[in-house]
Amino acid sequence: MIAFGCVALGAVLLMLLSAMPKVRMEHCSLFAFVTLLIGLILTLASFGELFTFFPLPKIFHKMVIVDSYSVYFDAIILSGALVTSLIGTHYFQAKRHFKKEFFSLFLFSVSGMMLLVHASELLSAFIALEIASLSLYVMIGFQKVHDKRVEASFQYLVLGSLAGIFFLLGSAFVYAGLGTTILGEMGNRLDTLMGKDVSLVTIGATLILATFLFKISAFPFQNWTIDVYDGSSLPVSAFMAATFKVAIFGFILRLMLVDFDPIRDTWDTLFIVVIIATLLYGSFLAIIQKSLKRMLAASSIVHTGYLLIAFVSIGYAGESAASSIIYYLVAYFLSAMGAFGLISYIAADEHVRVTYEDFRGFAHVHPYMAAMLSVFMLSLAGIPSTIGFVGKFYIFTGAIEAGYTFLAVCGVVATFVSVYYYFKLIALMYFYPACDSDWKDVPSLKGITPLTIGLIAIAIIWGGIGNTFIAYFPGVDFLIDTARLSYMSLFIK
Amino acid sequence: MIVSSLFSYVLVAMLLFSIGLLGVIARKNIFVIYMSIELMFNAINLLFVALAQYRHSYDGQIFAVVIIATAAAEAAVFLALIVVLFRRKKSLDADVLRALSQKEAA
Amino acid sequence: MGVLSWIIFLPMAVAFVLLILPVGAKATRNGAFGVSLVIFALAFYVHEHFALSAQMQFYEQYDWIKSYGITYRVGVDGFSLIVLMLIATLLPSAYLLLWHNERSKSYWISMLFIQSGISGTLFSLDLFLFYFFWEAMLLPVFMIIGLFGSGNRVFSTLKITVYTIMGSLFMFVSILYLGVAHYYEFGAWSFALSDLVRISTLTPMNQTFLFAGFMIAFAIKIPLFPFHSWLLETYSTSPTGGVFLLSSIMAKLGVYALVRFTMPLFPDLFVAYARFFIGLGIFGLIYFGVAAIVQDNIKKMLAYSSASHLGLISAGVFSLNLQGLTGSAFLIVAHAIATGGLFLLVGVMQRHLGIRPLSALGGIAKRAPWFSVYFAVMLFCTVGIPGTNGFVAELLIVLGIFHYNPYLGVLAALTVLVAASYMFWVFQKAILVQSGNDVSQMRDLSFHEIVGLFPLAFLIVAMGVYPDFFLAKITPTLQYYLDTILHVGGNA
Amino acid sequence: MSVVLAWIVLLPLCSSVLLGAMYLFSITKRRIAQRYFTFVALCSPSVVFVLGLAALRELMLRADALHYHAYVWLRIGEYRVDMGFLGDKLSLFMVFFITLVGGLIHLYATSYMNKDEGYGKFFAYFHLFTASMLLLVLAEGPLMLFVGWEGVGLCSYLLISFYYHDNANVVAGNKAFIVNRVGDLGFLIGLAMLFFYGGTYEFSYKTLALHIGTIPPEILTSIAIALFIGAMGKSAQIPLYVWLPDAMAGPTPVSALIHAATMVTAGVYMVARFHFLYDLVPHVGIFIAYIGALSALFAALIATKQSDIKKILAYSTMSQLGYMFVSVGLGAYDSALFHVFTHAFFKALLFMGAGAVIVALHHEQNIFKMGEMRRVMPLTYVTMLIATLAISGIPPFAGFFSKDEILSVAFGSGHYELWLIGVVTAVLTSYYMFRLFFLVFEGTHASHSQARDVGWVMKAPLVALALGATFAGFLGLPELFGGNHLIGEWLRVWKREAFHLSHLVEGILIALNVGAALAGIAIAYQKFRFYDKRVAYQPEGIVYRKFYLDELYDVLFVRSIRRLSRFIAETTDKKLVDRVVMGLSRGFIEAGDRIAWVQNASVRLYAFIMIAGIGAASCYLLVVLR
Repeated sequence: MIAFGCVALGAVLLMLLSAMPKVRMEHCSLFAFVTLLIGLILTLASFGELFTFFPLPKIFHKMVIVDSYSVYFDAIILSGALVTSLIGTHYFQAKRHFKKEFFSLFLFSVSGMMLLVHASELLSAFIALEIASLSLYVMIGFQKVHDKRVEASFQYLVLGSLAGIFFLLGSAFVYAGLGTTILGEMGNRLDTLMGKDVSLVTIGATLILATFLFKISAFPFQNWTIDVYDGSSLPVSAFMAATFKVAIFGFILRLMLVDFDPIRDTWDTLFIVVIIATLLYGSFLAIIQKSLKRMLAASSIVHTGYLLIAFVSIGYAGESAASSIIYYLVAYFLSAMGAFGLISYIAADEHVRVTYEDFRGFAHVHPYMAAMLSVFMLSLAGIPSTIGFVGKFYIFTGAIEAGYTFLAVCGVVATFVSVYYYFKLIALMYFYPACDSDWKDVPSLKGITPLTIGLIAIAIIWGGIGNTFIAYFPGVDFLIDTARLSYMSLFIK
Repeated sequence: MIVSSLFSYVLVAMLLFSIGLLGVIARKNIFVIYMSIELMFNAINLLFVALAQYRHSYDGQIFAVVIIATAAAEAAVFLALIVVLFRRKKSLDADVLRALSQKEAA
Repeated sequence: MGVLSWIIFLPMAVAFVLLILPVGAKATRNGAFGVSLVIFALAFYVHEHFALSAQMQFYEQYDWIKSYGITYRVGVDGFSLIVLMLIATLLPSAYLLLWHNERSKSYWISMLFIQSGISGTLFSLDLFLFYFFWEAMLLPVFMIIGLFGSGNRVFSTLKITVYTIMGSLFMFVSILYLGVAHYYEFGAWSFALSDLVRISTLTPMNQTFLFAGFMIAFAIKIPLFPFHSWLLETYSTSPTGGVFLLSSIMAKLGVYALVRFTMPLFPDLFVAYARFFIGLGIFGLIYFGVAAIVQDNIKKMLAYSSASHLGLISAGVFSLNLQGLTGSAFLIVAHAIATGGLFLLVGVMQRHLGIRPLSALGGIAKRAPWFSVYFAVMLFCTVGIPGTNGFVAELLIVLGIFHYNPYLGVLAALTVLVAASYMFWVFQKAILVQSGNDVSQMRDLSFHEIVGLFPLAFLIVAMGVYPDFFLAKITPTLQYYLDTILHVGGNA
Repeated sequence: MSVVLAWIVLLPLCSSVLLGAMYLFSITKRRIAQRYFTFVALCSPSVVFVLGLAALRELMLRADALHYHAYVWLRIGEYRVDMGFLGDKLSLFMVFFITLVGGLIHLYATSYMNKDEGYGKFFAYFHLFTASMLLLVLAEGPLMLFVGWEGVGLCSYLLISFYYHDNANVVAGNKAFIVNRVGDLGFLIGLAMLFFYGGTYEFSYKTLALHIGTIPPEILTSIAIALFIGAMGKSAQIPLYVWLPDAMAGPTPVSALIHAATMVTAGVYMVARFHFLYDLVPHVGIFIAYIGALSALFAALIATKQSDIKKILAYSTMSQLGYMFVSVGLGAYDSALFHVFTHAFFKALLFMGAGAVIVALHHEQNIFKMGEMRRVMPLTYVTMLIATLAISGIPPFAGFFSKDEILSVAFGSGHYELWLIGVVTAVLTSYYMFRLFFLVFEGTHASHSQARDVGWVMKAPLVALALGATFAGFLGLPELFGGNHLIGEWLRVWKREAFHLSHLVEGILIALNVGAALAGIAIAYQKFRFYDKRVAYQPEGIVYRKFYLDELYDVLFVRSIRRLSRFIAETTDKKLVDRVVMGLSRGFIEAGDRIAWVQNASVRLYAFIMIAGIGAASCYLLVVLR
């Protein structure tokens, strides 16, 4: 919670600072970076132990909660934001049109996401959602010079607010049905109502769910994803793809596990339909893309499908499924972050649209970047010795454990379809002679951005190989255990 | 008596909401789309207030207040975007925004 | 860290070192060759200290992912031993033959990685670990074919990758299912083979599905009949080294894994579907063999021929008796040596003459006697001439299948015709007959290559003349498989 | 002492390896003088011959057969196959004449192959052949016999396609190998059945003979037939004979050694070896006898029209083999082997004589382009005359006795039609042999003038074999002439129902045979003694065309299989299997393209989809919650 305060405060301060003429953009990015770093440190301070409490009950009553669960997500979100800012540095410097306010917006949306995982009231959740989203809308449309940006922003704005409206409608129904919107209490009331007609609550909950399905771009709310990711600038889409999803899942898991647990079974069929449709749609659109950005966007839909597989299996294999979701989020976050970041690093000013063809023979000019990009692709495809593989392993295991072998098979099918469009990039990079035309302007490997990306690549490999060789170094097990811990903290009464 | 009144409130709210939905889907004009979204917000406000009245608790009214605030914030962004779009496209037709379609990308 | 771990990780480590160090292709090649020699020494050590029993030996175990009971556990029994010796012998020879072929650093790096992957696949006794290596092994192959292949290589590379990964992903699901079943039955996670075989709660339905999952993966890798369509493009487009690995090692590993994992996990199904798979194998034997006759591209011809032999091998595996199983093990070795040698020789030829159809060859024997002699030896082994190990292997398999079912046995005996019917025409067209084509650029084998091929030729003859010596260490294991795992008498 | 058996096999093997190595060295590095090759090439066979005699002597001295067990070849569970050698009367008899005739042919070959660039290679193959042939006869079990069996097949392939630069030779070689393989397929199946039903754990003739009774008769029949199919292939009987005439593409010594004296008789040997099996299934024996008789007649018929000297001899070989099979089929193994023995001499002699003629005429093989060789090469003339008389069965030459014995067996067995066929064949035989003889040695002089005689190295073996062809018969002198079937008695290690014909009948038979032979000679004489070679010989008719069987085989097997192969490669694989796979992936991508229209960036459409989705979900829930 302190971390949240720090970030929010930083955001406000940065807003004020950016008004000053002598503060330059570098300062702003540095400031944002420092703020996030402090926040992360503060979070990690209380990382790994089991606790839960309501901060400042006098003021907030029970609107926000702090427990190891939310702290865990805080950590992920903050590190995500941190990585984004690190990766973005070069991009923002390369592209002059970014104003200083951008960073305060960035901090605002981060704080909104953090608030979201802390939210313990539908209202506060809504507020957090709106903070995050609104600042994202602006961040997307920030670069007015280009049509795509503005249109993406507009599209996201309209659909996003529509989703928000459904959230409100849903909470209205829930309020009508239960007379409260406080997490935890809703669950208790629901328990007492069991056996009676709870259709109102169910539909309300469904509407709320729909909102979050929209945010994580599941079928049938997925269409915006490809366009908006395509339209927004690369670091922003990375931020959306990786970090926002984490926050959303942070809240929705809490909601599902704690409150709507009694009525979750009613959604199973819906979920199965949604999952299959999501996987199919994502694969179909990913396999036909020529632009890398769009491909990654479409594939992010597929990954949502995987996550939902784990999500639906929570009901029967609660603990392992929840932790597998968390682990997979980390895995996806690393891979996507790396991919987007590297592409944003490579793509020079005039490359608004980065296609497969641009990467023909890339490896022979920039072997290291090509290697890193291949690592990210492999991880996204879930090939062994990358973290993506372990993530998929957990997801499918959880699904089978919950008896959804069929869904696991669907996931597998989607996976080997994905192998095609991920490996196509690797093939293009390596198997063609270098065409030295368009890679003149690629910056050499200097500065903080490539370093970060390299570290991500190493982390991906590490997460995939695990702590086999060096004991006592945080590896696969560590992540899983902490995920389990945070999961447990949800149920402390 | 109360119940029936609640019912009528809900009815009105739902009507407003549906009008808003239709507006979003059916109308081409960006501005109208924006207005119909606002309409839906207000429909939900109405719903919350009515429910609060019905349950004799203030949570719903707090909700309504917060929604109004956030709607205002959204309005700011929305209007700004509309201005930008109008500057660029010289039209308020939502269907001319095709820069992101698959055809464009392919 | 035991000797097996050394065998697995040494090439990988060296590969990383060479990758980072700024050394040229030559140094890398020499390094790779040195490593392969070391590996051979280690393998020989294992062979020498291998006690004559059916038990797993040189056993190692470390925890990997505790939360899911995934362990790193490796071991060797008689069957893996013979494959290990095969690989350890083949690779140095192969390197000697590829000596002048590939002048690129990444080629040899990938070779090293592949060697690691192969050994890992060979030794792993934990299904998760096995799958790990099984998939990881694919990447360097992908690289080699794509980087150094010819023709429409990108397409064929993507094809084989997606195809094989598809297969192995189904296997993956089966593995996970088994793990979960184990968890539900015993309350603890484990993916170790020795634990998974104790699962008793699977319904026949599920078992069949899981079995299918495994079989698809292996059938694609081997390849068995309907799953072979990646074979031709890949073989014809990939470079010598790649096609060598695919044909004489990867495919054999498919058969190996079939015996190592499918047999103990689903003994009943293994017995129940034996007839079907023998039929499939023999069908493949004839189908591919006949298809090979009219091939004009020598690599495609060899691709078909090896597919046909692999059909025979898998038929022998399912024959459920000691003759068949031993024959298959023996043919794995024999055919790996022969086909590997043939592909390497073809590689040498293509280095001199470029890629040519058969009809553009001929009269090579005059210019390259050593080449022709080696070619003839490998060819005789493929055809199964007595005195070569191919003969022993095919004889045993035919006997084994005959014991399983005389009629199938009669069909399997057709192998003596099938191979001869195409191999000799190739020998005639490509090597012997003086045709009008200009083969003046053809050179005879260099010293490296003569030395490199000698062990192979020697093994072919030695194993043909005194097979018992080579079978001594594997028969106990196979006997154990039959008696203890399949519960069918070894000499059914 | 019995280790000598191993050496008999091992020695030629080593020398062949040595020769091969020397040859490779001499063509790649530095050239080695021919005399060194000659030295090795002649040493090893002579030593082997001596060893064979030694083994024979050993066998005479002791009662039981020699037996040497080298090592365990294969051990599968309880099954074990030994690498062991068995030197009983039968095998050592074979060894004796193989090494004898073989040695002479080696000597002949040193001169025939003189100055040939493949000299060393030739002898390497030759020794390899000798080794496998000896393994074939000395093996103590069918499996090792099969090893030798396939080995000789391989060597014959190598030697037929010896001049591989010419396509025809290689094709002939392939044909020989593949047709033999067809036979081997049968043989292998037979072995497998023996192995399977034999119910014995080790696999030597001895144990098999003990267990043979346990096999049910119908299985025995099929085993016997399967094994005999192998014999058909090796010994060029109908229908697997097609390779033998083409096999004449090889150098003449090869034809003499492999395709006349030794390899082709392997089938007869095999049947004799498996007598314990064939004794139990006489009906199969009858079948064999008929196959043999038909082959004999058929080959003799074809031979009457051929013009290529070696092809004529090849067909005559085939027909002589037919005789042998008649006799083995009737259970008279000893007379069959007697014929094998004599045949080895005169047929080798014929081939070598023919070879000499061919050399003298600078590789002319058409007998209608020859003539008057009597003048050029008198010695060859004499020896050839002896051989021709021998094969036609004129007393007192070797062929007479053996053939007569076979015919009397056929008569005595009561299968008169077999006997009749035999007699007719005898007529034809003497006819076409003398046709050849007259055309080559007598008659008017043809176009060639520069013919010159061959050297003594070639002639010496001719003389030696001529002696053999003359006197070998006396080893098997029948009682009629006060002899006592020396070979027959010696070889009679197995039960055989003796057909005791009265001397009168036997005499009549002999008279008939000789009469038949003389008749043949007479016809040949008046047709070809003064044949005018200026009118070119245009043979016609179905007989000359070998009854169009080659063409038939070509259509039936070769072409149809190539068509099938093309069908599989082009159609099934490309259009069916692969199309399914690629079709799936392509279909997937196309479906993606179709779906992509949804992605048209229209906010309203997206909103509509969202709302539709939510609506559907709510409706579903309302239905569920009812």
